[in-house]
Amino acid sequence: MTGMEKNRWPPGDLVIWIFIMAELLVFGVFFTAYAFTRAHNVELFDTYQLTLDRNAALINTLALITSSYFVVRAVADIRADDSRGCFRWLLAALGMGLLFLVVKGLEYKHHFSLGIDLSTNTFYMFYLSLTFFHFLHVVLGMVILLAVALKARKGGYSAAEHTGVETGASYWHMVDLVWMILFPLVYVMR
Amino acid sequence: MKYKSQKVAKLYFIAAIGLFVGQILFGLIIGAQYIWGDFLFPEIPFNVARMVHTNLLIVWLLFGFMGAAYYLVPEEAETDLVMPWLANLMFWIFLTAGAATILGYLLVPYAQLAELTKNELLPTMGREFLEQPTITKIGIVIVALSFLANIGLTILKGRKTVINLVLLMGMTGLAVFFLFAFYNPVNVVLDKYYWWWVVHLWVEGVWELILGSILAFILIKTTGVDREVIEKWLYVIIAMVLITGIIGTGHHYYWIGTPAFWQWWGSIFSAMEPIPFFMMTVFAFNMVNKRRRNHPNKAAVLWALGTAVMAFLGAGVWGFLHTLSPVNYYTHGTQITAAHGHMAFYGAYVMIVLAMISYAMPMLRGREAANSTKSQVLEMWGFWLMTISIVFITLFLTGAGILQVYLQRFADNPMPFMVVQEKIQLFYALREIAGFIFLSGLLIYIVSFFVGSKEPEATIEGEVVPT
Amino acid sequence: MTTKKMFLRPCTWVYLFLLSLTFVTWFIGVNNLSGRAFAFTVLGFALIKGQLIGDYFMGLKQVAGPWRWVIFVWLLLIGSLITAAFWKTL
Amino acid sequence: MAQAFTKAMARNIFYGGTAFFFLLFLALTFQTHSALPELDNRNALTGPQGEMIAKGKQVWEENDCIGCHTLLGEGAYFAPELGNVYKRFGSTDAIKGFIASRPKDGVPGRRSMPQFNLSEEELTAIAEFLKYVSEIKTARNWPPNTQG
Repeated sequence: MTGMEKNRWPPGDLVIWIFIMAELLVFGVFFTAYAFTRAHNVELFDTYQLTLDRNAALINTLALITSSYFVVRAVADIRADDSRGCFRWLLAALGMGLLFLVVKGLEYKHHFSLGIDLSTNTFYMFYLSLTFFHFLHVVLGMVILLAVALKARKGGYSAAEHTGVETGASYWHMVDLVWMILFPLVYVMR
Repeated sequence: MKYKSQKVAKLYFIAAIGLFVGQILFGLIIGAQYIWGDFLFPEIPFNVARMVHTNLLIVWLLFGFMGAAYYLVPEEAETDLVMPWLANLMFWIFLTAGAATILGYLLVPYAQLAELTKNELLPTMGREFLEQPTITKIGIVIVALSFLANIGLTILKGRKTVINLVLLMGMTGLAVFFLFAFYNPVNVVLDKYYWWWVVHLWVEGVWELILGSILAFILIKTTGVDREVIEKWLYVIIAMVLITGIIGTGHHYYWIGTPAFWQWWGSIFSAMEPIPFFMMTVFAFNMVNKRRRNHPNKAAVLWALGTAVMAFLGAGVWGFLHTLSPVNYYTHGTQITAAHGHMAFYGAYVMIVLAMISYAMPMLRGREAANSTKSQVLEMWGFWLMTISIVFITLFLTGAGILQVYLQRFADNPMPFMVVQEKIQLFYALREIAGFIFLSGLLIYIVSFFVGSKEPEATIEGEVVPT
Repeated sequence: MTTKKMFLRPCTWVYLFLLSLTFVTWFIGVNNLSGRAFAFTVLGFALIKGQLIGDYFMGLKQVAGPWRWVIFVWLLLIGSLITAAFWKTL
Repeated sequence: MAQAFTKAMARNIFYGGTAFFFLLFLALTFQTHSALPELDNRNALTGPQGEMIAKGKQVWEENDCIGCHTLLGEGAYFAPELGNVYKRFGSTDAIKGFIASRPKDGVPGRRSMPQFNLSEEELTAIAEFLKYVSEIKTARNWPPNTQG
């Protein structure tokens, strides 16, 4: 799988793609629900959107994009039969994931200290639901990447057989992709 | 039948069918009470008859599940049950306890039954589907634990197939979530919140694991498709079931005093619940199309395919109809719910148990693989009569429900409940007729066990045409 | 090594491009710029970013057939729905 | 290249997905518990009044009222919704009067509630229980109108 010829199937185990589609469907519905509910409560949404920390969101977006890029490098390395390189890039990606969790965690800490929760108002219901659901996906994605990284370190993958790396990578990119929409939709568009 | 201990399944299956008849008879009684309000009053009030109808359903399905497990676990594990005697003993205990409970419902007023069984020590009675006296509930836990020990140890001892593991997980989940039946706080919101951990997490959660594994077993046996393929899809489907179904519990948390975020979480996730059912339908038909051989037991294949289709229609489509919170605002607690309940229970759980009985019973009665053609033809008549009647019961109740929602909740001048009930009488009458046709289907189904037993087994006609 | 470079080089460019789009989005955000022009620019950026992640990072550019389009179709769908919802309110 | 579609991966997703969504469900349950005090009218459940309501719930359960009625939309659909019966009837006395006056042998040709022969204390208890339920803050004030 090194050449540039076209494939019939996406990289990784096909099962993960079935679930990527399911996840995208759920997030898609959530995003649409957010957009249409906002249309009925424009003032409320615009007011409370201002309480969100866009700088934190910037750091988080950069962290996820960078992390995704590191995963791309990890895949490139394993395709070149370089298990050590693959492992290191995955660790770097995990580091970026951790940065995301810390920054997002600080944001939550701020909100919770003000007593904000799912029942505060419709905007916060959506904001917390969407970001927390995504937050958990970051955690899950990191667990997957960690498992892949540990196996890579033990030399469990090779240029000939590295479906596991591609599977984990595809999932992680999906987590990144969803945030690409979530960031402008919830933090910026008004 | 490869292992002697599989034989215990037969008792369970016979009891299941017997109780099924009882369930339908009481269904007809409450159906009649919808038309003639004073029918059998005050001897058998509606609430008592309904309790018998629903409790018999649950008990016979449990008998069916346990029978199915006792049949398929040894075959999958390639070893005899570790304790066949325990399976026999538990059968009689469960049957006696079940019968005593039903008789208790019928012979003494419910309040007196509560007093006799010391409900005040640990009040658990009087909640929908959990009407059993506390002592019966404890009995159910004991039966469930012995059952789990029996199949669990058998599975540990023998070959560990995916089907066995999924079945064991489903059965364990069934036992674990039943424990919430013992939590009954005065706070009605909390009571209802955890009541659903029994009811929803059973029928839209762990029971579906049981359904999936039994269906996979029948498909492996009747189509000859590679086990690897079937087990892989089984995992994909049950993963989707739980991914959508667990948070999907939220569609019960719209109007019971729970916070508003459930409107969104419940709507979004439960809207996805038809997906696994759809996958199951596609999967079942695919496997049958890709079959490596024709199985002489056509009736069993028909039941299996029927399960996939009717579960999708009843649980998937009819569930989706009223699962979104803006729709459910109007339909909650109306005949729409009843319509969905009837087709979903029949399509998913009644049919899978009957599919398993259809597959296993010929072997349990000493046949090689299938009943005679004559018997199968009759069985398939039973299949069609029952299935078509349940479709009509569902349609009539849906009609009743739509009218009820409009008159009682949607119209400019909402009418009182009892006035509306009189206006939808016609649908109840039609439903009762469909109910009698269902009963005739059930009787034909039972007759099929006694017809053509002397005739030779059905054989496979023709070779498989690869598609 | 050449195949590795052929795979990585476009990804690196995509990465840098994603970073720059993110900064523009952030700039619009912190300055509370509102209205159709800004909102839909930001949404458009997001959709482009999504497509690039799908094509290059997830490698769908190398796929022929229905799977090639899963991300595109998803982006198209939510893009239109979000646009429809925001259009009148801005 | 043949596409990988492995049982091992399907299994991992089953276990991972189930654990993930069950934990999420627990988190939402935790959120629910912290929001409930504002909604579920638990203040009514304290003191002697609370004991009366507890007794009322017991009467409700031991006569299997849910076998005919719905309570906040859950139960059987044979008889009217009772989650808002206090609002429909206007007082606990009206509820008590209705229950106490059911004819022993029913009404010819019509549905009728059985005569449960409840004591005065039981009648008061169940009426108070129904009043308590009617004061639970349901979303959008469900049911849609007083007819239930």
